[in-house]
Amino acid sequence: MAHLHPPTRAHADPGQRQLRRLDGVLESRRLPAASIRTTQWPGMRRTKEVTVRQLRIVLVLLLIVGLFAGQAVLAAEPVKIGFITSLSGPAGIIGKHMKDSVELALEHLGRKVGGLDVEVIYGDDQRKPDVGKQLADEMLKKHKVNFVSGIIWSNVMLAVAPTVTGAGTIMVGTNAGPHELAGKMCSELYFTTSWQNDQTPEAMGKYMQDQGLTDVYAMAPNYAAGKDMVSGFKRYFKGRVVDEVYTKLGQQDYQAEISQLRGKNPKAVFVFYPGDMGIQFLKQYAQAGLREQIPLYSVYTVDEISLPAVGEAALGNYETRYWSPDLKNEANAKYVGDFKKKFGYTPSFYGAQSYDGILLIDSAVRAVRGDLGNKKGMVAAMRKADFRSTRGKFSFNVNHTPIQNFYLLRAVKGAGGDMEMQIQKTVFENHKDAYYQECPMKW
Amino acid sequence: MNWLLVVEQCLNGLQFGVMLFLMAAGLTLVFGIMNLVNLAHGSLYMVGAYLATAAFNRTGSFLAAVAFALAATLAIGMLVEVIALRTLYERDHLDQVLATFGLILFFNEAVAIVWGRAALFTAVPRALSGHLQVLPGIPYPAYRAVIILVGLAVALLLYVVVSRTRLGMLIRAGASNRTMVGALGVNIRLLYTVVFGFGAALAALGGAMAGPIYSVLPGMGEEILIQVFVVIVIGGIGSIRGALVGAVVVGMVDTLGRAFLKPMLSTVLGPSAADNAGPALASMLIYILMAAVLFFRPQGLFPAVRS
Amino acid sequence: MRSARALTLLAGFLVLGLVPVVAALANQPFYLDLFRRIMIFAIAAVSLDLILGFGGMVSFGHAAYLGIGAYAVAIPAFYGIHSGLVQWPLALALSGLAALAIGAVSLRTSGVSFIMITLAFAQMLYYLGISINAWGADDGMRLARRSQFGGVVDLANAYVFYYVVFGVLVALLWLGHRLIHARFGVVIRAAKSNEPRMRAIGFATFRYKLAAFVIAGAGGGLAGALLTNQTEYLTPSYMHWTRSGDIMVMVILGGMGTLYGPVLGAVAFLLLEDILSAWTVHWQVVLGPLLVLVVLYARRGLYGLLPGAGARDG
Amino acid sequence: MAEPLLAVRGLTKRFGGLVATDRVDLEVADGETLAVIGPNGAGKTTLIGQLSGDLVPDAGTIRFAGEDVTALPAPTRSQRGLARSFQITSIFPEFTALDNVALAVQAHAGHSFRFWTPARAERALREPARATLEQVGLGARAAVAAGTLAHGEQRQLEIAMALATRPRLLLLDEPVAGMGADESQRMVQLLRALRGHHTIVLVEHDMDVVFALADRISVMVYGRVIASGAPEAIRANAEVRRAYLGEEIPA
Repeated sequence: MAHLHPPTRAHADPGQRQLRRLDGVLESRRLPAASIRTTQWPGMRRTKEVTVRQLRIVLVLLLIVGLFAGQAVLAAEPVKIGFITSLSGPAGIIGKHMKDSVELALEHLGRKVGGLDVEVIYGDDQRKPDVGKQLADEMLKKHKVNFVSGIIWSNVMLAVAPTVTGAGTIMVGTNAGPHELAGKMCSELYFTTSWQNDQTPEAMGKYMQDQGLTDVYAMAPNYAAGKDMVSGFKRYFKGRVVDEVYTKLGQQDYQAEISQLRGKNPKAVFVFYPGDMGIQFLKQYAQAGLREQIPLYSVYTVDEISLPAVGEAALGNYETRYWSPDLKNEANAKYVGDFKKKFGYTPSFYGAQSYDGILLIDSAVRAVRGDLGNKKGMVAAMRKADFRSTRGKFSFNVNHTPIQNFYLLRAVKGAGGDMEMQIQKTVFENHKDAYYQECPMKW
Repeated sequence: MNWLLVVEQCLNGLQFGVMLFLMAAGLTLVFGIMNLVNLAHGSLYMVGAYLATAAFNRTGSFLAAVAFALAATLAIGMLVEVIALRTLYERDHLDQVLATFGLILFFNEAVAIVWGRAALFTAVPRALSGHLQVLPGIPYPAYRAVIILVGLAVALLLYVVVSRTRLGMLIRAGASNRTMVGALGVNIRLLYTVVFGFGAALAALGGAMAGPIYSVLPGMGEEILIQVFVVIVIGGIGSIRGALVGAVVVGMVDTLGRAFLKPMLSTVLGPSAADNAGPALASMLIYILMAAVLFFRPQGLFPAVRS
Repeated sequence: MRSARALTLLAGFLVLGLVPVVAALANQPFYLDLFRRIMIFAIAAVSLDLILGFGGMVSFGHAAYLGIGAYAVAIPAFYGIHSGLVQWPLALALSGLAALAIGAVSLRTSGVSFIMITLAFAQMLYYLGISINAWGADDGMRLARRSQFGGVVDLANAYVFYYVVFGVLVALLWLGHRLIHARFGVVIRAAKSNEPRMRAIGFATFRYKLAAFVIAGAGGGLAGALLTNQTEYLTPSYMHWTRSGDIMVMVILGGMGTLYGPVLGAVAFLLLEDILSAWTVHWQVVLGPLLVLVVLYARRGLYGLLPGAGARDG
Repeated sequence: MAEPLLAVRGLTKRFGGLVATDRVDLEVADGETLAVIGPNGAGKTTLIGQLSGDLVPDAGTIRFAGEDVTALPAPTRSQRGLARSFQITSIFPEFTALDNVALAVQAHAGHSFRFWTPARAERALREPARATLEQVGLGARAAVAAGTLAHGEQRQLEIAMALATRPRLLLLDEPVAGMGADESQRMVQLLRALRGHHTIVLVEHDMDVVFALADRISVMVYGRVIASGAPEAIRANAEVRRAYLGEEIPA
């Protein structure tokens, strides 16, 4: 089973051959090209030198193209996984959590996937859908990857997933969960190890409904996900919503909205503020003195990425999530423990999902005994979710979205004095997303 | 309408405006005197925020941290001026935009390399974490009140410096007539470097004070930078007074728009239409304001006199 | 040296024209996608250069037209109208119309104010885009299929699509070449050189500048229409201000005020991005100073480095 | 002629507290050459600016060829037949001398919304331009980039551009400014050849030039016209001598 391959970098030979071949193409093209030019442009009687120089430039340009091509012609044997995430720019921190988790998963697997050598090619989508799409094309066509994985953002996912599945390659999403892909656009070849976007706010809605809360004030950024979150919340929360406020995407100062909120005097506040928006909102909410007065319930807002920056301003905050570092199971203990040891910081759900993504791929390759051409077999294996997930045992719904538990989490001061998320109770057991019935897939 | 709330929102608007002014003052000076479009001004704000945060977390003294950030950013600003920007003054705005766009990329990544991509922990200093009762029923965060005071103090200080001191005379002269200042035998290069460093320090002050309420992370300067451009274009490029007025106007319009536009629209259009149109319109409001101002006064509200 | 430059250009076109052949020979169809995307941005950059390089109008909001063109394809497609004969003219018309409105206000100002107001308009449209739920808001919309041309031209075929984009680029350059030397182009270039003089000899420059602004906007819209077809996806982030910055960088990197410079700039910028980002996640720390160096020391851009580029662009 | 070609009444322009032109009245008859003289800062260039339409007066009217043009912008006035030259040379430096003049021809040859035919191939633009260049003595320099011409040649090019618009009135702002004696002499000859065919308003410091060309002279001091009349009368005018010639001795 174990193919003894030198590290991938050593596979330069075929690439060089490729270059030489391109060179040959060029050589044969040189003379005719020159003669065409002289016949078409009789007015330009220039010295031969110039023509040669032009040809040299053409040659160099084609060589660059050739180099690109050359890179790709490496050994075909190892499993190739293209992992697309945001690595540069403000969102780069999420990408780092994901990438580190992928590396940890590979380490746990002995740098083998399904027993085969593995090569992971990372791509930085810069949070732009068109760049993500280009990376996907590059991974499919140039690197000829067997799986594409990753993707933080719904809009990038909506551009990338159909490209990948359309090319007959398996896509394993490890964060974004747009409803389109859980519903009408679901695909045999598309899996996600995270969730459908709405599941998390649904859990929060359920919890707040169960608590008999009413007079809730809802806030989110003014974009598609923000509105989806609030509507997901309202699917299970049937009490009175005092007001729904949508703020500018990327807004930094929430003082005006916080003043309005105080004016309405709600009993509870539900927010969705991912990333730096969340850090700013939480700090300003605490600074306004509201933390002690009106409890804050949030989704995708307080996590292991934002907690170190927010600190005690998050104290007492409620979140719902399918996973937490303190979730009790063997796989999770190993993941969280080794992660902290290796990278020196606490992993987040972004990381856990990405770790799971690699394990899911491993389970598929293992099931087909390394026969990467056997897509049907791999899909069938993945549908069983037969791997030791950091969230414990779960199953896939017909639309390849996890059916999983959701927990209520609370930001508390841990034993070491640092802030951490602690699981309080289970809100949903084996929760299904709201869109699977729109997915025509049967299995 | 609840008038107490309106008063509170006006305070919020003023505070946001003052924040914008700290950025705008430096930027407009650099515009006015060196005729330089500096997109990287937001990066200096970011650098100031990072330095202040790092120093605060280490020393525990907010004042010392701010002082350190000011001094260090002043030095960094002067260094950048000498290395990269000095040769750009005589170039057209396009070259300046491009080069400073490059500087943004550089600073964002450099900060990420030094401090990592994750947001740094920041908190309001203990002494300022309380609230003031501005009016009965309006508790106002003390820290934000301090921002307003500091901003107004800086405005006053700038006014005194620009109108009463020799440096200020040179600045005013430089803004209206560059060759004349040269004729006075002043070392123009040094003046430029000093002014640029000065603007950088102001940006750093803004960043240092923004740290505890916003998040300190790479790229934090860009969002506010664009708003600051709106401020100085509305105020009139090169004018400190214009920057102050523009900042307060933009701060007020943005804040009041966010607070009251939706309720006002819902009485006209009905609640569901207002839910859709309100936030969209509120986020575009300052740009609409800017377009309107420029339509009627292409030079802005208080154009610097230029001969 | 004219002919040296002409030869260089011809060689450049030959390379672009032969990419599909090389890609096919090397069995690397990815290069079709990469170079198609590069050419699409080249179209946007060439159109921006018309006002920026030739007309001296530093528009920092060109991404707005890219976005409008993209919406002009995606919205009809969303309602089941897939014909490119509807979508593409609509992209040209709507982006031109938007440029007319934006230009009518912006061109009243000049210098820094002009830079900022064009930026502000683009940001306005960006925030509008992310607020419209019916059309995907921030998530954007997926294009069910590429623009249809009655079965005559099938954009689903990567090679056909490549040559369509190639054709559009070549046609645009040819049009641009005619335009900048015709009366209209002379007026635009002279207005950049010395506008008070233009007014003194009797040109009401505003209307010509506005017309150039509209043409550039329409060009940007066309690039946007192609870009949605390329990614089969629409997103308002096409209109984000950093995208305007990117296009501007391409123009200046390649050599503004030249017809072919922006094409070179697009090739260099996007290849650089691709290579650097594969090399390190901190690629922007390299790209940033590189831009500064280009501005400081290679004022005529890459085009100025080509043999025979000493004379004014022909 | 019952009405003068150019009639200015009460023209006033303020910059802040400074009154640059103060209730200026002027009349220029068809075919006449009027020189406007005065010390530095007298408001001469401001006057030209208002006549050409680059500056908007705060008060007063400007009538040109029987029409009130006070509110018309510069390009429209150019179309009506008002042409100007600039005190500080204003040309298109990257374009050839011939291109510069051809542009001026183009400005008055219908609209320029023509996108296809190369302007350099339009004989209707090139031939009149070439003739005008010959007229000012730059025929041999047609293909040279304007920015590389000598200073005196650039001043000649300015005149050529003004002439190429086929103006009824030429506004010349210090046409010999910064010129050496030879160049200056050539310019005077050129302008003398234009006298009679063209109506000219000439702002000039060089008194030799003024007395060589002017039919009438108006003297401006501190924004006001203090005297107008034939050259000899101005030379003899006591007020002018006191207010103006006392400060600046004619060369």
